[in-house]
Amino acid sequence: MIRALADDAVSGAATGAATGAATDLEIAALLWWAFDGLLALGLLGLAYQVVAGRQLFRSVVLFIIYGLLMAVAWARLAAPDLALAEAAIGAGLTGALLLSAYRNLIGTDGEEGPHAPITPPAGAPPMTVPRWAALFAAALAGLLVAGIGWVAVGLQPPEQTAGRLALEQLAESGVENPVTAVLLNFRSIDTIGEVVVLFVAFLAARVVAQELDHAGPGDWLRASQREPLLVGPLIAFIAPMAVLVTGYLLWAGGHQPGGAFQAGAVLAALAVLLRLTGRLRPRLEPTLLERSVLVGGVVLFSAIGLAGAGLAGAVLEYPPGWDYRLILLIETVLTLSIALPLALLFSGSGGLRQEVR
Amino acid sequence: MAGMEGVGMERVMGEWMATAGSVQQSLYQALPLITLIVSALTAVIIFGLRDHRRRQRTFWNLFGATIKLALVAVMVYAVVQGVVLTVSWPVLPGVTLRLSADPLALFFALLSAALWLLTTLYAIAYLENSGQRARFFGFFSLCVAATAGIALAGNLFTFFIFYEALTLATYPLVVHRGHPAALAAGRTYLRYTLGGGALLLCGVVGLYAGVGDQAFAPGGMEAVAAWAAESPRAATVVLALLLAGVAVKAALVPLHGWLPIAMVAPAPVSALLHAVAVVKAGAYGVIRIVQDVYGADLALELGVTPVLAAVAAVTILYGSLRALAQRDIKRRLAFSTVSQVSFITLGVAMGGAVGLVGGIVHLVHQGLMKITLFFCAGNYAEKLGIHRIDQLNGVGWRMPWTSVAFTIGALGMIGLPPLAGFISKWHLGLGAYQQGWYWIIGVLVCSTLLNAAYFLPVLRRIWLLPSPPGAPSERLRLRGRRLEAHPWLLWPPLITALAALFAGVLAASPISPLSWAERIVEQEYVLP
Amino acid sequence: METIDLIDLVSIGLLLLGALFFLTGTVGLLRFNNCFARLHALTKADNVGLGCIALGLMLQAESGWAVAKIALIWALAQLAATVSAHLIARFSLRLGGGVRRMPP
Amino acid sequence: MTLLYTGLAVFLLLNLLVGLMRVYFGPTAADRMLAALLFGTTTVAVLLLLAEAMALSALRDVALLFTLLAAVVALAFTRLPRRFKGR
Amino acid sequence: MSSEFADSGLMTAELLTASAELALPLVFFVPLLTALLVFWVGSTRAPWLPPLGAALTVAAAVVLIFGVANGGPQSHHLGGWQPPLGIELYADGFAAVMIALTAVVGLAVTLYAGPYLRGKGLSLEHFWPLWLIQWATLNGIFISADLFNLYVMLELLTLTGAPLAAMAADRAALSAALRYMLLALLGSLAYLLGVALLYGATGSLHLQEVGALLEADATAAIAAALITAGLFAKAAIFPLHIWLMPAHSNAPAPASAALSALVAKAVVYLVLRLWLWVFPVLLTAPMGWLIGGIGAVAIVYGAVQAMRQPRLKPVIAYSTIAQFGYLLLLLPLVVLPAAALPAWQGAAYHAVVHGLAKAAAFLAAGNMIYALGHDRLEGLRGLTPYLSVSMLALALAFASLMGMPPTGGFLSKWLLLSGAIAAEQWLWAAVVIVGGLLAAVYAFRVLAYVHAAPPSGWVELRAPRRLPRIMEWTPVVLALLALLLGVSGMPLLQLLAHGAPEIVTQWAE
Repeated sequence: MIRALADDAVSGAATGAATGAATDLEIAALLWWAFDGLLALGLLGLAYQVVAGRQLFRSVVLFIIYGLLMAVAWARLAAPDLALAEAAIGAGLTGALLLSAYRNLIGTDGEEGPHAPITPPAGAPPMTVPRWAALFAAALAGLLVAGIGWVAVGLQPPEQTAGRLALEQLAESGVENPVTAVLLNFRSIDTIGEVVVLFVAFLAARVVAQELDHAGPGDWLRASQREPLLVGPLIAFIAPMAVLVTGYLLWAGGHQPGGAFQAGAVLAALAVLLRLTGRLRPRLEPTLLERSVLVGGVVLFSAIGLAGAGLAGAVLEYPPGWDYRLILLIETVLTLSIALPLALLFSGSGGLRQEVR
Repeated sequence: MAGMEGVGMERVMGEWMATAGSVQQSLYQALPLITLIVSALTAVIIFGLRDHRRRQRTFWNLFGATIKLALVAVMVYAVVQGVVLTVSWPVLPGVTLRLSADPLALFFALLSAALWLLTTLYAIAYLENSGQRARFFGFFSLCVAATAGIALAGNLFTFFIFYEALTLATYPLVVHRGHPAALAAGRTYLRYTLGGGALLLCGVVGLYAGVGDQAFAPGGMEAVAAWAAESPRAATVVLALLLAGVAVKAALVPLHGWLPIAMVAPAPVSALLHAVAVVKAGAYGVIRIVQDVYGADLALELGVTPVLAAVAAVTILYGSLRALAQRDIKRRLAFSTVSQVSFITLGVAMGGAVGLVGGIVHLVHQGLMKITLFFCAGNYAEKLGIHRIDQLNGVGWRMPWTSVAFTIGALGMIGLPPLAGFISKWHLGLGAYQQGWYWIIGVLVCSTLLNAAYFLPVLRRIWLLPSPPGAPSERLRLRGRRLEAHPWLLWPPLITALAALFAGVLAASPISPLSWAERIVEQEYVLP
Repeated sequence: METIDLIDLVSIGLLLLGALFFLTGTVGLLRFNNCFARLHALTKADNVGLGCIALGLMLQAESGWAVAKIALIWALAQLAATVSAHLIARFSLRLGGGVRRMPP
Repeated sequence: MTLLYTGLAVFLLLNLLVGLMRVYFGPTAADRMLAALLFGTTTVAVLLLLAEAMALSALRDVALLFTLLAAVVALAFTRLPRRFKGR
Repeated sequence: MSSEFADSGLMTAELLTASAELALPLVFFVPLLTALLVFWVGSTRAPWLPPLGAALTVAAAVVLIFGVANGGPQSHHLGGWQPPLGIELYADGFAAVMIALTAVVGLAVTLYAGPYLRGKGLSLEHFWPLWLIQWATLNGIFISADLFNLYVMLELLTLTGAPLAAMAADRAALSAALRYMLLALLGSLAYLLGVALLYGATGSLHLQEVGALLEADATAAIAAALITAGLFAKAAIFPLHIWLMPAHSNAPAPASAALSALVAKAVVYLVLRLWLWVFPVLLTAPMGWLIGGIGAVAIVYGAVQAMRQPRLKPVIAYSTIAQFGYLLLLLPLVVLPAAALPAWQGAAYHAVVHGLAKAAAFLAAGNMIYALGHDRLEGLRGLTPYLSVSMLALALAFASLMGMPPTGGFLSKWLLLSGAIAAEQWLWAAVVIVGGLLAAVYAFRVLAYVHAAPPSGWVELRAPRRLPRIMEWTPVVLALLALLLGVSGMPLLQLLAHGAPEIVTQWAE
């Protein structure tokens, strides 16, 4: 049926203005409705399979696909900033991380292939929930979702919202992209907090990895003896491209979707690629440079913010006329401060060094 | 600049002088607080000393006890001059912590301070070789600090604070030996006292919700009278809660169960518990609540005091009957305490000036006599290993001084004229006659007979029955060795026994407890 | 879009062709019986499919900058698909699997 | 034209969802990965179409990121251990 | 000269009051930047840096508290943007009181952690940054007036708390920390969902604005339910408490102290702040009863569980679950005119006193673990001479937890109880009383072991390890502070009175 609809649409388009504008709009609405419905159904089904599936590897792959569809969903919600972030994180980091985690799981448990069912580790209590409890929880969650949906549909948009204010005062923020304006000017302390979250996640991974000695000498990601033929040229092309794209996203953030988070994620994905192909090797402790990068973004941001108390009247306020330049400077450093902990988190290591080949 | 500084200096000096004067004045005013701090500080210093620092600890112990006694003496002097020293500061909005050295407070404070000194002497010798002495003496001091706080409390909130602090400070003393029986006794003790504390807390909060923050007022708070007129039911319930709360420590039947079990504690602790601290805190609380919060008339009007008197009477008879059945010396003494302390409650509950005098004076008399008895029982146990009554045969001739003290205490308890106990009972009986509660006279007679029935056989064994052949003491005597306890163990009971004797014989003298009690009642409760 | 010029027509044709290739790839993925055959069907189909769609969109793009970007995307996709297909085929071959079905 | 873009996007999405069966049934890990790669490409195409249909040129950047990073997952996949050879 | 002194004193006071507005962001940024600096330099190279940072943080906190005490609530608009658009930092009396608590406990933890972790052979390299960031986050939660910013802070709180709990280097600690993190993240999501609904309904994220604009409709109800449930999971309020005991009892002692006294407390603080400032329209009597009922069950459940633990740290951890119940009792009482003020004061007071006492108890337990190598209660018999100072601290802390006079815990109990009785809420009065008695049961069970004689035939195999002096005295000082708060509550309550919620002050006359 949808094929027919699509054909209709095609023919409608082909014959130009033969059909009335109203029909066009109606068909378009129907098509969008179909697209969104399919997307939502697909997301729901995928989510269910990821959680409820009995095969671990299948769940991993399904989760990667789920990431793809999420990016499309963000795109449909006209949130390209989020779609960008989802693309960089989902395609570059999450998939690789899950596959590596999968490798570690079957590595520690031994004789299990990619079809191994999900089993709790030996000695752990069985993770079964009584049926009535599960049903109760499901009913409760369903009720909650229904309630939220009902409430959200009936919500009257308030006359003045912070978002609208942000658009109104965009001109005073120094940048043209409202998202960047919110992140680096209107609500910059949230951004500081989020970057600290990344740093803390890195520290947390260090605490755990150190105690369990996972980052020890048995480095499973060691480059294989003979690298597949095409990997070299691929890296040689992608690496400079990725750096270029990082710079592009960073620069674009000022006036269109993009910015430090997306750029940092791309850079981190590049590091993951290099790590996967053995061009970067893990190191136990971060070097001074790595430590500087890890803390640099927050330190710079906070320092400029605190200086604002003296130079501009309030903490985190930019001196008049300097806002664009300072935002760009902060974003540049933040990109590095975001990329490095992500890359180190993937490697499960304190630092990285270049592999001499 | 220099000149100005000179002027400034002069001014500072002048101000300083003035300040110094006012500081002196306020220090004097703060004496009740300082008294408490002295005891607490003694405790802190002792906690900080390591266990083997015996001499230092002894010094601080005696130093603290002496200073405190001196401070109390100063306050007594002040009150004789007609000055009631009062300290108060706000703790919460509408709630103040108030320490007030009125005559009744000093009556109790002086008793506790004096007996603390003696008990400390005794305890130092008694616990010479046991472990954990730092902890013991630290809590010992805290215990007395809490008692002083109870004595000097100027309102119900303050009273409650120290009443509960006393529970906390006493627990480590009860379980001091640490064996399972001691721990079990500690549990029982807590069950009763914390439960009672909860009841008391409800009552105190209820009273504060009803009338707000009021200082103790002789003859009852006016606000309470107004409140009771307005909502008599609430006032009655609160009074019942308050009395039930203090009844636990005062060991009124059926809330007395902890007292005999707590006997596992070392003798000085028992002495302290029975004569000065815990039991007396309860009895003192009864006096304060009935006389200074509600006033005897209002309490009678609300119909609570007759019930209280009945409970006290039952307790007197019950305690005596139970004491009769005990074979263990300390347990018999413990039930005797249950019985004797209720005389105080009885005196308060019956109302009327004479009965009240009997109750108040018994606070001191019972303390003196009972502490004597416990000291002696401790000496018997310590020196001869005697715990049961049937082991006492002929002990009088082996430990004559101890036994003399014991005898004075026991006879006083019976109420033999002219000993202290007689004075109390006489006033109680007179008060009952005055009030027309004749049944109380019957109770007094019964109790005296019962007292005689459980104390006289003990005295007979001590003095008249021959000691068992082959007792170790016989051999020692043949070698001409002294048999008596260590002087530090011997002098405290002798002193308290003498005090009990003089309190009775010299009751008419102006410095006797009786005169003081009469003065309190006259000044505070009758005239105004 | 009052009138339909040649560019639009070409563009529409390319887009539809691309969609067809995608359909082919999906059918191949579902219907072919072993891993290598599926690989064969899929990589070619989807790359040509993406190529056609990219080309179709390039014709409609508003600026040279957009054209370049789409071209870059296509080029990158070609490269990535090539390498990925190679890697997976290699992996599958080393596993000895693909032809022989593995128990689920 | 917008209608065409939208229709094609719906069609491609449908393709993708149908293709999920291959991921579900496998049977080998490589099959699943293959399907995932195809979906990557499909998503890129969908995003390109959406960029036109919704007049959101930033979506092309999203597509760019996907293609740029498509190889990462494949590489991570082939870094799985050789141990299940012969199973 | 004395007048000059007085003048300079006055000037200092004015200066302090004026700098308070600046101190507001500093209580967040100073520990944060110190943490980053410590990481950058490396803690082995500059062991003096963390204490210095702690001291500076305390200094900023003192300036801020002084400012609130003298000049009323302080506010700072970050970036110069007005609230609906920008984020406001706002410190009223409640926040100042909590910041003071955090400063005291934080300083104690900082001083204690060094010797403890070194002595247990654990690395300080990651502890310092994590702990200092946690401190910054705690202060951030107390002063942030923005719902989304609070979400960020909550995330940071969880992410710093979990690794601190996992630091004990064993599998039990690790799995406990993971469980904590998963449940807490779930809580964060629920909170975020609720915040999104609130934003959708009011168009603002600013606490006071949302509170003013919110109407008692279904949106507000669902948002409140989501936010409360999410925060309950993070704060280990009764049915969602399962993570707390393993996480808090397996963590290293200073981390346990921080987690129980501050981290979970900060979340409960947020629950109270949101209910009193944002959701007062929803706070009807049945709603109060519901939440108060949860608190009452928590009080009983936590105490009963604490009675049955064979180890010391689980006892203290379960006690935390019970003690948080008292804080929830505020909500049923605050709607009643007669009870609102004392209940409000009592809950805030309880938060502070519990923090001090709980930190003291955990640090004392840490001393036991340090000296004996374990925290089994049975093993305490006869060993107290070695630990007498620590056990004194433990006893004092327990006295405060069970609300015995003359400790601060008693005053909070008094306030709650007098509120309940004044409003004739016998049930809540009974809960307070019974809770105190139950606390006494588990507290004295521990103290009985402390006083117990060694078992017969007991031979000392290994002399307990000697405690560093600073570790020995830190818990005592904390416990004494809890005691000192029992002598007079007036300073704290006067500070608290600045900017009390309207739901409390409306009955004032």
